[in-house]
Amino acid sequence: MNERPDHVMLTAPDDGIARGDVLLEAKNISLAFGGVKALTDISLNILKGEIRAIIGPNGAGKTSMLNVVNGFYTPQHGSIVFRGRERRAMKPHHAVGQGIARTFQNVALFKGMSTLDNIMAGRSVMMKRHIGWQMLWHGPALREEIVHRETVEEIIDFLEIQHIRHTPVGKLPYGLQKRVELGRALAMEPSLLLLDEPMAGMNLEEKEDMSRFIIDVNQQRGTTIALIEHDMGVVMDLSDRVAVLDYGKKIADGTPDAVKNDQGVIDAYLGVPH
Amino acid sequence: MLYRTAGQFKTSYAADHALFPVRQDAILLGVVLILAFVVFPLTASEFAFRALLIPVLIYALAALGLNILTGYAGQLSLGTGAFMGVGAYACYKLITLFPEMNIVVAIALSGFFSAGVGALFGLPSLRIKGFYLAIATLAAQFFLVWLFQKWDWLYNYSASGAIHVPNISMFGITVAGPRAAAITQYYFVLAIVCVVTFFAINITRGRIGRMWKAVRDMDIAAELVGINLMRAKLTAFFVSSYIVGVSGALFVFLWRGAAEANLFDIPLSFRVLFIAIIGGLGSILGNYLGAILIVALPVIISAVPAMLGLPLASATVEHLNVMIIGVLIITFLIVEPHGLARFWAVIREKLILWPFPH
Amino acid sequence: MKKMMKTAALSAALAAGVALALPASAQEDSIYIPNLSYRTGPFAATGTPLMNGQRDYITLLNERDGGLNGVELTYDECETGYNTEKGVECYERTKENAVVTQPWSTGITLQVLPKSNVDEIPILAPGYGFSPMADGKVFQWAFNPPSSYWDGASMILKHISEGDLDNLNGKKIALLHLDHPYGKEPIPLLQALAEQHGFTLLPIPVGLTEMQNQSAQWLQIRRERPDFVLMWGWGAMNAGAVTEAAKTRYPMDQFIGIWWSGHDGDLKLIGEEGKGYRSISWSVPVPDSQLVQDIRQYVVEPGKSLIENESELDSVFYQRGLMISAMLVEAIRAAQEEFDTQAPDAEQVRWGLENLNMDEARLEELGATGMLVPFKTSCADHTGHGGAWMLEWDGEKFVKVSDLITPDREAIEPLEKQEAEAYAAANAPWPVNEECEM
Amino acid sequence: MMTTSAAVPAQEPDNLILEVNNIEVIYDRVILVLKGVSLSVPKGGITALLGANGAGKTTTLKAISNLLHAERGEVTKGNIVFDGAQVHNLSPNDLVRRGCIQVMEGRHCFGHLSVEDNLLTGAFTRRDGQTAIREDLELVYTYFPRLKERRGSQAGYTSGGEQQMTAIGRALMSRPKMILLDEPSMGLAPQLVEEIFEIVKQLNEERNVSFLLAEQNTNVALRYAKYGYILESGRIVLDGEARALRENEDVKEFYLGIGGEGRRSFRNVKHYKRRKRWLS
Amino acid sequence: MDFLNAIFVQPFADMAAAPDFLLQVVWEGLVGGVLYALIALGFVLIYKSSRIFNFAQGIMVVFAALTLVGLTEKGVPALLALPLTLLVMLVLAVTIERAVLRPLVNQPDIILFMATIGITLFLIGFGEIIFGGENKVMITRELMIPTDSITLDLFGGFVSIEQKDLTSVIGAVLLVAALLLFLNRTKTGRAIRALGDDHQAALSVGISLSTIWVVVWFIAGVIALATGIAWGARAGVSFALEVIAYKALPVLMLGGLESVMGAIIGGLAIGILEKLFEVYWGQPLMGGNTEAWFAYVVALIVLLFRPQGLFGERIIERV
Repeated sequence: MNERPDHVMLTAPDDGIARGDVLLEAKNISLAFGGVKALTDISLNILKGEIRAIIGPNGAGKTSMLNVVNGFYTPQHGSIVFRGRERRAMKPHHAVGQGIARTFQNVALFKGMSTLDNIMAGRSVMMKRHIGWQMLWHGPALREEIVHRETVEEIIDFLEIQHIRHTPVGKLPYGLQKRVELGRALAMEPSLLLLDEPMAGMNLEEKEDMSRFIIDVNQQRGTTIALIEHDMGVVMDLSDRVAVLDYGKKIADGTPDAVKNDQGVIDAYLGVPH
Repeated sequence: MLYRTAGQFKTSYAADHALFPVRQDAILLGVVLILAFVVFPLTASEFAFRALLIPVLIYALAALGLNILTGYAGQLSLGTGAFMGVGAYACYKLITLFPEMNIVVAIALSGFFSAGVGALFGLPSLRIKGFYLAIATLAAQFFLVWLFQKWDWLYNYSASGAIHVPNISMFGITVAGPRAAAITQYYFVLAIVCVVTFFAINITRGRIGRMWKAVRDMDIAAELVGINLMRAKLTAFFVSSYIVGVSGALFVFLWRGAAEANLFDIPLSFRVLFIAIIGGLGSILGNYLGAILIVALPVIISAVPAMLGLPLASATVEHLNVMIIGVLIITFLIVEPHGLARFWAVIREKLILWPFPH
Repeated sequence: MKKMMKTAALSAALAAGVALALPASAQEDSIYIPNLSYRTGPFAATGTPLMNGQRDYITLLNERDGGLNGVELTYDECETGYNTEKGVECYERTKENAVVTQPWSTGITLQVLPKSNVDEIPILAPGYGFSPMADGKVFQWAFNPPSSYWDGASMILKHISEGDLDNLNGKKIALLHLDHPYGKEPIPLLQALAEQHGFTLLPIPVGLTEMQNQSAQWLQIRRERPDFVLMWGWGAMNAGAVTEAAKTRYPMDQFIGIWWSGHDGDLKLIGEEGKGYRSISWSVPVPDSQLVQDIRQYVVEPGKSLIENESELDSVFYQRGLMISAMLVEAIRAAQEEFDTQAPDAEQVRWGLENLNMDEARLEELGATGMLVPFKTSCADHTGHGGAWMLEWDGEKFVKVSDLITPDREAIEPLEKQEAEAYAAANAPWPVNEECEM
Repeated sequence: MMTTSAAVPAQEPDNLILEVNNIEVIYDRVILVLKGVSLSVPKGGITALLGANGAGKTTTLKAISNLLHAERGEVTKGNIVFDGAQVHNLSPNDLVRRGCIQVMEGRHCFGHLSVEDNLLTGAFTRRDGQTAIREDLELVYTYFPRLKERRGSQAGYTSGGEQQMTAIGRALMSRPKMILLDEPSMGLAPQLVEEIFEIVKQLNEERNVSFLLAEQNTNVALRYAKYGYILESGRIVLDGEARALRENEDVKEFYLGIGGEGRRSFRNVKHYKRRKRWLS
Repeated sequence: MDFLNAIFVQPFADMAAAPDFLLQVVWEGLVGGVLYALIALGFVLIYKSSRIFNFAQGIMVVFAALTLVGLTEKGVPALLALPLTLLVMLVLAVTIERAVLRPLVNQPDIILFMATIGITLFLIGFGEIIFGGENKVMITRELMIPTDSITLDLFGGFVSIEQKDLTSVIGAVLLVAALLLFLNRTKTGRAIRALGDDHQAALSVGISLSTIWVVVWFIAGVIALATGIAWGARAGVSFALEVIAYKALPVLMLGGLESVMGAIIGGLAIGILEKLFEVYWGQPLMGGNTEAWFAYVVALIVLLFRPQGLFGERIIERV
């Protein structure tokens, strides 16, 4: 079993956007909390099929940016164009409906539920059987449950978390929790996957695995990925383009190499080697 | 070794989704059902039916309803008593307006009234969380009890403001009212409780249950995986209040025989909450264990001094009883905050390994 | 292995089942008299002296006379806290060998009432419960001697109108009542009388949670300025009401309570200020009666009483408790004689309650002259309608200030009949004893 | 990863103010976070604890200051010696009394209290009277003149840098022998970071306060610290003199972000490693 | 039209017609409100410092008042009974800290909440066994609280003000002032506020939880005693007093669980509003007793528009 099974990949929904075209565009986003500015006039785009990284020091506004993209925060100014449709505000569950899924910086799993249930929860949007069938369990509700279970099992196989299928996720170590969270996001079959520090707290081997998962998801499924990460090695290796935020402002945007050598970025974030 | 799960392999997802993937659990349930359906009825005295068995079942059902809201969907409610009242008064009106209506139908329908009221009072949960929501549910508690008192149409303008259960028969057997035999009422309640429990287990382990648990564990994340918070919370209030309403109807029609508004006051809400918490939030089994402890224990405690021949005044026994319950609650919370259900789970895990220590 | 487990589980189940069949407190050579008492909770203040009186009377018989005609009386309290739910549990617990049940709350009485025909245990609810229980044809198993709430309402009106209810024409009468079946009980009669005699009835409910904070109710009274305030209050509500009345400067002589609102303890709270407050009562404390002396000698001095200090002996409620037990004991005695048995069963005690004759001669024999209104029950009349006296608070204690007042039965009876029939119809099938003669 | 500890001369135990011996920390009774961490801080030293987010730095500091208990974590193995005494059973309150205080990650100022009140809370454990406390307050103001200007403002409305200063000043008010400083640079502009670290250095030199600082900003930390430990997934993977660490190729590559040569790109990983890491 | 008139016109006409009565209503509401505010204050202090929603505050009122009266009944002079009662409340605070709070530290909120209900039950049983359940008279005179009433002739009518109510209002003001002074000027007070702001940070600077908890529960006990005396003087001391705790809960919703000022202003506002509503709308239109729920409904409506309460700060959710 050295090779990853091929049938795993649920393909990303066809959204009529060709690879390389703009999938999502954020225009002049500004966001403030009671006078404290979190984001100032940020514009950036995400192209279909790319791996896009957002980096910056702690508190630079990276997570706020993701929150704006998937509708959790409503920016005071600016708009988001996703798949050609412009919007200012949307409910997060609508964002999911449109194919945006994400993971969280501080693992936001449902701690009281098993791995299986967590990933199944990712398929909530796709499950339709109403409460009457649910009550009876047999018949349509059970069939639906099993169909989705099969998909979820594929994801479980892919992420190699079979052995913790029935373990409550609250009891799992951090690294595995991150992986379960990725599984839950994958279960949503997103066309845009937002990853908030997917490698945090991992050692090199775990990071290598996670990198491989990300690349596979991106290449095989064609899922567009936007990620926030502190590990420069990971960011520079994986991403096609990198945006750098500092104090809520975008200070650089471009290919990893361009960003790495940008003096502003070095001053603000990468630091000057003495 | 009694509880060995090794060797029981599942070959299909359907089998894995069975109610009891572990054979011993099914056997144990069978034993409990035999007890409930055969052994108790054969042995219990009328007092045991009326003071222990029937109330334990009804309280367990009410706690099950509350548990769906608090334990599964994470919304703390202190208004259970009032929602039970809605069920009871609705059932009373249905029975008196349509005397021909079958009592099972009336009880099933009355749940919907309570569910509607519950969902209405659940609306604030979309904006209010935690203790603020708990206090908000107290608004339902106090307002509804006040309404039960003031709206005389509800109790058919009876002078005392109380409602009385008339004699009601089904298939020629009196099931409710003063003439009903305790054993009939017991079977009636048992049947309904079993059916509702079966439904509740299915709902809580399927899509909707996952939705609720997700909202409970982390509502923000739930929203971000595409769960409509409003839908999830309101269905939780609806389903929970439905069950609570049914338990309220049973409470009055199959057990108490009569009721006044004060019956549904806050002590009842707390009692049900105790059961749910001591039993274990987020567990179906826990409601039964909790009900046994909270309902049956005081009955037994009050009988103890007399059995031992201690010359304690009944009032003193009652005071001691209250104190003991208070201490028990604290002790249980300290020893096992997750309730009796978790206790059982630990024992079960030990049994799986038994006789080996690990 | 599996089999063993099943057997083990089954036997455990059987054991549990056996345990469920709790042993009943049966004793052959005694008469079991349970009492659904309340010495706890918000109503404990009023409950405790009543229960003490009831208990001490039975103790007296056992101590002084060796029981009743040689049979020991087993008095047993089951604590309800005035909580209806607990009350029903107590009823179920004690009914097995009981010859009577004393629910001690109108709410519990209403709960137990429908079961009385099935369980066949007489309910003794002296001066409380459902007023139409007076109709013995319908309520064969329920007794509320010597006067019902409707009697009480009628007598209070009669007293304040100086005998003619038409004097009340155009007046406004407030009914300050506990928002509970007990407090609501007189409303139908008062409403009927208001229509008939042209006065306005203003019911002012006091919720169970507002008993000690009646300022809103008394503001209403201040605004409405009723000519009289009648009170159906209980427990902590009484003290609250009398305090507020004093504060609102409502004239005490226009403020009259039912017998449960005439507790010494409540009035002691405000002392002098409560002077002039009246309470109707079918029992009157007679401090130096033979009965009280005996109690002192046989019960209190040997330390067999639960009273906290001797002054309680002279209180209205303690002595009322004595009288309640006296009624019950007399009924049992009557049953013993009628059926020539030492330990009459519930059915026989019911006969005793139906044929209770508490005339002055009998009261004198009991050493209780003047402590209770004389009355007589019958098959059709389960109340006796003995009437009552008016007591007035003189700043330190209640004193009797009127002659015997009797209720206006003509006004009450039709309503009683109507309500009793309605009750029977609502609880069909409900047996009615047509053999009774009026 | 290789360990360079062998290359460092063994530190004399009585010169140590803090010694952590092989501790294991478990959260919620199931999640093993630290898997045998040992480290030591010499008297008057500045020691850095480096590592990525989630590597266990904060947990290590909290295990020392005993704040773990409040988060349902516990030290299940090993021991901690502070100033010559076993301390892993003491309450945070006792530890502060003994002179070991933590400045938590993210500042954690009392938002509704004024800056001065914030500083004064630091003196909670002291019993040496108002005058001494006032004196120390003035001393803190000499180190952080900015705080003196803002002494009356609610801490919640001050800037991130001022809050960090308040937090450190608050710790100083307890007259500590040692400060456990968690991520002082977090969310601060580079200039401010330098400023804070300069003050740390001053405090270390002038007041003889020892520091154990947990940092993600490896670069700055290794410039100010004398010794460093690198933590990964709950284990110390590397330790050594700060200077040596800065020259270490792995550190350069993974923590300083300056590309080492011959490193395998993450993009070139071709398959997953099938090992049961969760058992570790 | 009649209906609208009865809601929107008549009550105000009534108010204008009898201003003395209106004043009386407001005064009654104010006195009630002061007591609600005191109880709410007890809740707030405990919640701020320990995140415990202390349901037992109501029973502590009863317990404190009962102890005071019970001790006097047993022959202890009133002026000695008062410090003794305070001692009992201190012992209670220490016991609760040792037996309940310490073992339950870090448990979820709901567990701690349930534990305080456990404490409530225990104290009910315990109090009844020791002191009995009957209604007792507050030892107003012995405590030298004046009991006369002042009648002010105003607007052709009168407003009657009980001196003991006046005393309790003044007493409450003094108590609150003392409390604010304590919170703002002393080391322990500062520590309590710090704990309310940031639990972890408070621990980190060496603030001792057990000490603070004992102090806070003791203060709550003192407040309970003050409330018990004030309310007991109005209506006697019995277990029925416990229910006034329910009145403090909507005050908390309105004022916010953590705001001292919120508790005070919320308490007064609810006291006055519920009385006005009951007298001018509730009694004429709804059959009375609206005080049972009015405060809750008001609080609920306010919360729907301001989920953080009137004085709480805006909640920003983060992920």
